[in-house]
Amino acid sequence: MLPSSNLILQSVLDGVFLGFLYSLMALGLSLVFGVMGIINFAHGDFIMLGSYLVWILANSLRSDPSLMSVITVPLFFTIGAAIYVAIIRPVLGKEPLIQIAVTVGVGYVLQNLALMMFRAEPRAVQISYLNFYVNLGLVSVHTAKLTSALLSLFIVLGVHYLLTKTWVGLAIRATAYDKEIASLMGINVGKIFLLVFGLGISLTGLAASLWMTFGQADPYIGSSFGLLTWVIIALGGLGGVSGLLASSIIVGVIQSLTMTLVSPSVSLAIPYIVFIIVLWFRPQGLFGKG
Amino acid sequence: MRARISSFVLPALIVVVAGATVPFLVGFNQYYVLLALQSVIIASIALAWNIIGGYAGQLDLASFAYVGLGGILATTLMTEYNITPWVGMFLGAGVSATLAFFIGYPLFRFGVKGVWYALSTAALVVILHEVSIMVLGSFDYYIPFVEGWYYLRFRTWENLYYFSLIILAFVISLNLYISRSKVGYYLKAIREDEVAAEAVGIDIRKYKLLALMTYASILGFIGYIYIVSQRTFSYKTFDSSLSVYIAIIGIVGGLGSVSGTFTAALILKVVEEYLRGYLGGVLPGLHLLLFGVLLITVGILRPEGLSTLTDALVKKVKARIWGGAP
Amino acid sequence: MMSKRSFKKAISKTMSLVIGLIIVIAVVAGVLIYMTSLPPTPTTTPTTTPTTTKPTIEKVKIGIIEPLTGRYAVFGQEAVDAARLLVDIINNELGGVRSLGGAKLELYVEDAGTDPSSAALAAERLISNYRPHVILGAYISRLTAAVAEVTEREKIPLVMDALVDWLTERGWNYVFRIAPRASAHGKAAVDFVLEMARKTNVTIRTVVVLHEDSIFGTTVANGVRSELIANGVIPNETITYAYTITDFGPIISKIRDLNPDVIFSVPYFSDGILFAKALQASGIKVKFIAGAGGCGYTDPDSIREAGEAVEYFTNTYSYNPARQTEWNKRIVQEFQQKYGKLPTEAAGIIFYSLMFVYEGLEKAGQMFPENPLNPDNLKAAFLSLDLNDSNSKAAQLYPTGKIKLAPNGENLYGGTAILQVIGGQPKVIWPEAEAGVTPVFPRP
Amino acid sequence: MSDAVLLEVVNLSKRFGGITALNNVSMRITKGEILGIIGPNGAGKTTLVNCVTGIYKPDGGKVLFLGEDITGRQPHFIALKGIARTWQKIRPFYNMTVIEAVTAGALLRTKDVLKAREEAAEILEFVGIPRSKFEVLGKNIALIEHKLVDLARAIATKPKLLFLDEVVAGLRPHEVDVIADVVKKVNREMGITLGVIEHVMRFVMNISDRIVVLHEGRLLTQGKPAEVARDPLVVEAYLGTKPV
Repeated sequence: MLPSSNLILQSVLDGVFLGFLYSLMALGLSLVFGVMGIINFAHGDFIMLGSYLVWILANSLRSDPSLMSVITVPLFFTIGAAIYVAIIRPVLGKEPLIQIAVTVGVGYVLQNLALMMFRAEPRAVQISYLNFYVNLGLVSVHTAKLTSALLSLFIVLGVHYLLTKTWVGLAIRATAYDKEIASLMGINVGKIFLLVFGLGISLTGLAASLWMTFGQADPYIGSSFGLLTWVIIALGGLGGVSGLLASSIIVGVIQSLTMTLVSPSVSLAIPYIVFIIVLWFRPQGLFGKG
Repeated sequence: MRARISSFVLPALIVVVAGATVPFLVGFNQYYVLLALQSVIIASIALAWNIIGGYAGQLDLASFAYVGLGGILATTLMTEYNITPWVGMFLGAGVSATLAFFIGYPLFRFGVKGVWYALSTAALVVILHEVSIMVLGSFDYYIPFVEGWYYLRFRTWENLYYFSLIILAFVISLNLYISRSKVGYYLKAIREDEVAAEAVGIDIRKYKLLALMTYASILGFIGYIYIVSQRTFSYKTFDSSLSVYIAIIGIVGGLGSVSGTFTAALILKVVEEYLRGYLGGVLPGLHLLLFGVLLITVGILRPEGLSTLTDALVKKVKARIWGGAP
Repeated sequence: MMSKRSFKKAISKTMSLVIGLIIVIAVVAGVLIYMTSLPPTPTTTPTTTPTTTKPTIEKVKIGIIEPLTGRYAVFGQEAVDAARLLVDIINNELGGVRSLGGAKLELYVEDAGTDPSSAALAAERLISNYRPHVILGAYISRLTAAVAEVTEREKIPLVMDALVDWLTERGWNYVFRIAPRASAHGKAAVDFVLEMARKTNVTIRTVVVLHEDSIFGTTVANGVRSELIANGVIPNETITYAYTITDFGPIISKIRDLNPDVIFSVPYFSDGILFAKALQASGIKVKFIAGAGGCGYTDPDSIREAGEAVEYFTNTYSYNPARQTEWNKRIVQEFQQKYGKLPTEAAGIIFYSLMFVYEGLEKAGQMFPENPLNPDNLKAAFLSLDLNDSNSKAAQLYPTGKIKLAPNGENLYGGTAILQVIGGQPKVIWPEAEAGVTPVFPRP
Repeated sequence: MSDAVLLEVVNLSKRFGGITALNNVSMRITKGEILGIIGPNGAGKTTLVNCVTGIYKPDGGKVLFLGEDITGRQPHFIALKGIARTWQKIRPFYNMTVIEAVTAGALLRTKDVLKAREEAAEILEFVGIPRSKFEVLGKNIALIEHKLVDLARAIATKPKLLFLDEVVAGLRPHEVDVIADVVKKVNREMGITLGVIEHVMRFVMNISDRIVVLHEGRLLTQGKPAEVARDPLVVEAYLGTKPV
């Protein structure tokens, strides 16, 4: 049976919404990698941790998951700062393999902590103020997804503004450009790193709140989000907010179309194949400042 | 010259002889023999990883892509066409090496390295996992029970254990041989600094590809043993978390250290089994959590892993045997 | 390459001789010791159980291997809880196995982990430490297969609580399954829907099969499809997804596009909740959603979490917690008292499987008083049982009320009950409805 | 000293984005000489070496080595042809021992590891690393030793032409003298032609037979050290851009 054009249109729309949320998920990783050069393989697992936290909070406070960001964002900033001091700072500037090993270790700990505490079954928040569809004729829009997409876009642009228009942003970009020169200019690089890592992790807490308005938490979602966000960074390159948004939307749309046109069982294979092939032909766009 | 040959054959021989006594020591208790078999399989895979990960310094996270592909090929040849795994395992090795070539050639050709290499290989396992859902469907493929050396399938575990011990010995000597040969020097130079390595005349693409294909073909060969020890295969054989686990063993053991990697594989497997056996019902996933902590600790405090300890031990043993000369 | 030549040259003759000699000696010695030490090892003496042939049997060892860690731990934990309860009841309320002089059951629990490697280790460990007379397990088909190979070698009867069809089709001699096989779930769902459609004059034009892609989900869905086709209904589309799915959006879009009359859905756990809520939110009108495979939609947890969204959904169950027989009511009540929740599928299967083992042991004591625990005698006793509600507690716990094993160990009367959520409560509606309950079809 | 041309660079250009790092540079290195390559920061010295040794692909022009066109070939091919180099920022093999690192270089011309090790040992002693340091890991030695090991590693590939990229940067004065002696020895006793990129004028004036000066990607002038030092263009280039 041939898919109708309606279905394709609907899938593309779903994919775009998902893509905006992905861009928020990838933003923190992009910052941490771009500014600090830290290869964080535990990024997805922080989103997983956030999702469980949101699940607990929203269910016990009987409130919408997106409102939980009020709690998760500051909390995750603190967690991020603590992890930076305890684990990331000692491996700054070490070879990539060691950084990857350490962050894989962090991811492993988070994943199995979640498994111990919450067991393996996926969990979804039962209360959501926005869980309905609005029919627009050709397509229908899931309000929770629309809202999370808009909020994601808003935050991504907000962070972009922060980086380009404020003094702190300038300091961050200077640090990203050249640590030594930045510290000569009187920027406290250590503080900037702390700030950036904290910000990167707090953004996962925010993404998790939006995610839980329609998704579910499970100890293993971290691995797929982790790889997916890296794919987005690889496709979009570092630095540009437009590149990040574009590649997120591409990944979201590919995934959504694969799910409707091929099979939901293989929704990751095609983005990953695209990723590997893009790596071959655009390695220069991938290594950032080089 | 003599010392050189014995230096990579003798350790393997010691491992085989010592390993061969294990079933006798445990009185052929199948539980311990199976545990020994699984440890030897994991150790062989981790030591194969040592070639690409430890020597060449490429963080490969795709080990079970090659184990799965080679193993499923050999198993299918046996169950569908009655072709003995003695042939099938070599074909499995060939197919895995071919996959490695098609993955590795463009990656190295276009200079994909570091985090991007790791991610590409991690993606490879997921791709194979999902493609195999399409090809195999979500079924378990059970290997029908046909006993004998022709099928390398037995009721009890001893024979498979002895066989895998020989594979382990081969992988150990290969590792030691590589580390003392030109290839080994070149791979280590690539691991340390690709640009500098290339400037002293090392064709980094060629040597990385060589390392990758050697690693993949060993895994493709072991694949059948792995699957036959599992009794079934399915798309789940392409296991990303096990692939990461192999890399963890390599890092915890110490990059490029044969004794370290071997020791880490044995210790982690035994700890995992101990925790499953005694604490499994109480704290699920505890052993993986501990491994995570171990990995962080190693990364921060001892990037050389267990290797300094085990290397010292090996040196002492050597000194006993040869009276001082290393 | 360079290695070969220099390698060959490098091995001096004496060195190679020494190495060769060591290998030959090691191999010969190994084989000799292996040969001579074979007979006394326990592995090759499986036919003689360690228990003496005298009638004084004090205990019967029951092993249970379930996934207690990792992804499948939810089910394994509940199964072990159920086994503990039942062993308690058998030992204390029923006085042990009376035909064996009141021998008590002793339960040995082992964690199967998450993959076949750990499951095989679990089986080997359990057997080498305790050598149980009967083993139950291991819920997941891959794990069960790994366990079955070991129990088969050791000739220990394995009563499986994994439902996937092929497990009884491998020619294993000591495997038994009381629970309905996976495809029976699919078949039941279709039979129920077609029967209701006939009764209520609803025409079914478009059918979608939606299932999670594990082997269990796939086998159940195959049961759905073949039964549909046997009845002349060709499913329009089969949608598969991984049960870890996080977003049903694209699937909902596809369903909107297909606009089916009936959806046969095989969920895993909370993917069912997620789907039900997404479908509710979408406002798509589907005449009926028939679940199959025992998990999701109608279990108390799902109803609590999904609320309104699963109203009038049905699901097939390997176990019927609402079955109004004396022993079923009693055990459900005790389970609820002890663990504070209703038993679901995982517990239910253990209820009747273990009760069946108990009744089989009674029978074996009568049939073979001199050696009741011999595996072949146990098998003969298991196969000779013909149970129904009036003569058996196990049958009272079973959805169809009848248990009789075929020579391959499969229950000839394997069948499921269908439950429907009516007014927020799970009600049994098929094959016979509970008192005072009528199935709601189609959904209003 | 023969006048045979070893390396000829013709109209070499290299751009990075909008910046022209090398602009139509042509020069020659003759067999046996020590050529100093100097110029202020950003003059294109390192870019020139990177283009010759294959690290960068030039955007225009040609590199001829012993008359063979090696423009844009891969670094390992160029190393095999006989051009070696050291690095401005040291690139040591931290987790290999000193002797292993140099052996890796020596293996370019042999497959026999033992032979390569012997050669490596000789070269290490030649540059002044004592045998007691041979089995020390790269991460455990001092900067001056790194410079010497880097040099030994490059020499081990048996090059005809060796580029030294700011080999004395970061060293103390007496260490600079040590390196100067070694460099002269390498040229005289081993017969290796040298291209010495340098910032430290005293060092480069002292050891070079001839000097080329780059400025803003162009060849400014060339000649004997004494002539170049007096050239007003050179003085201006240095003073004009880099107030010291």
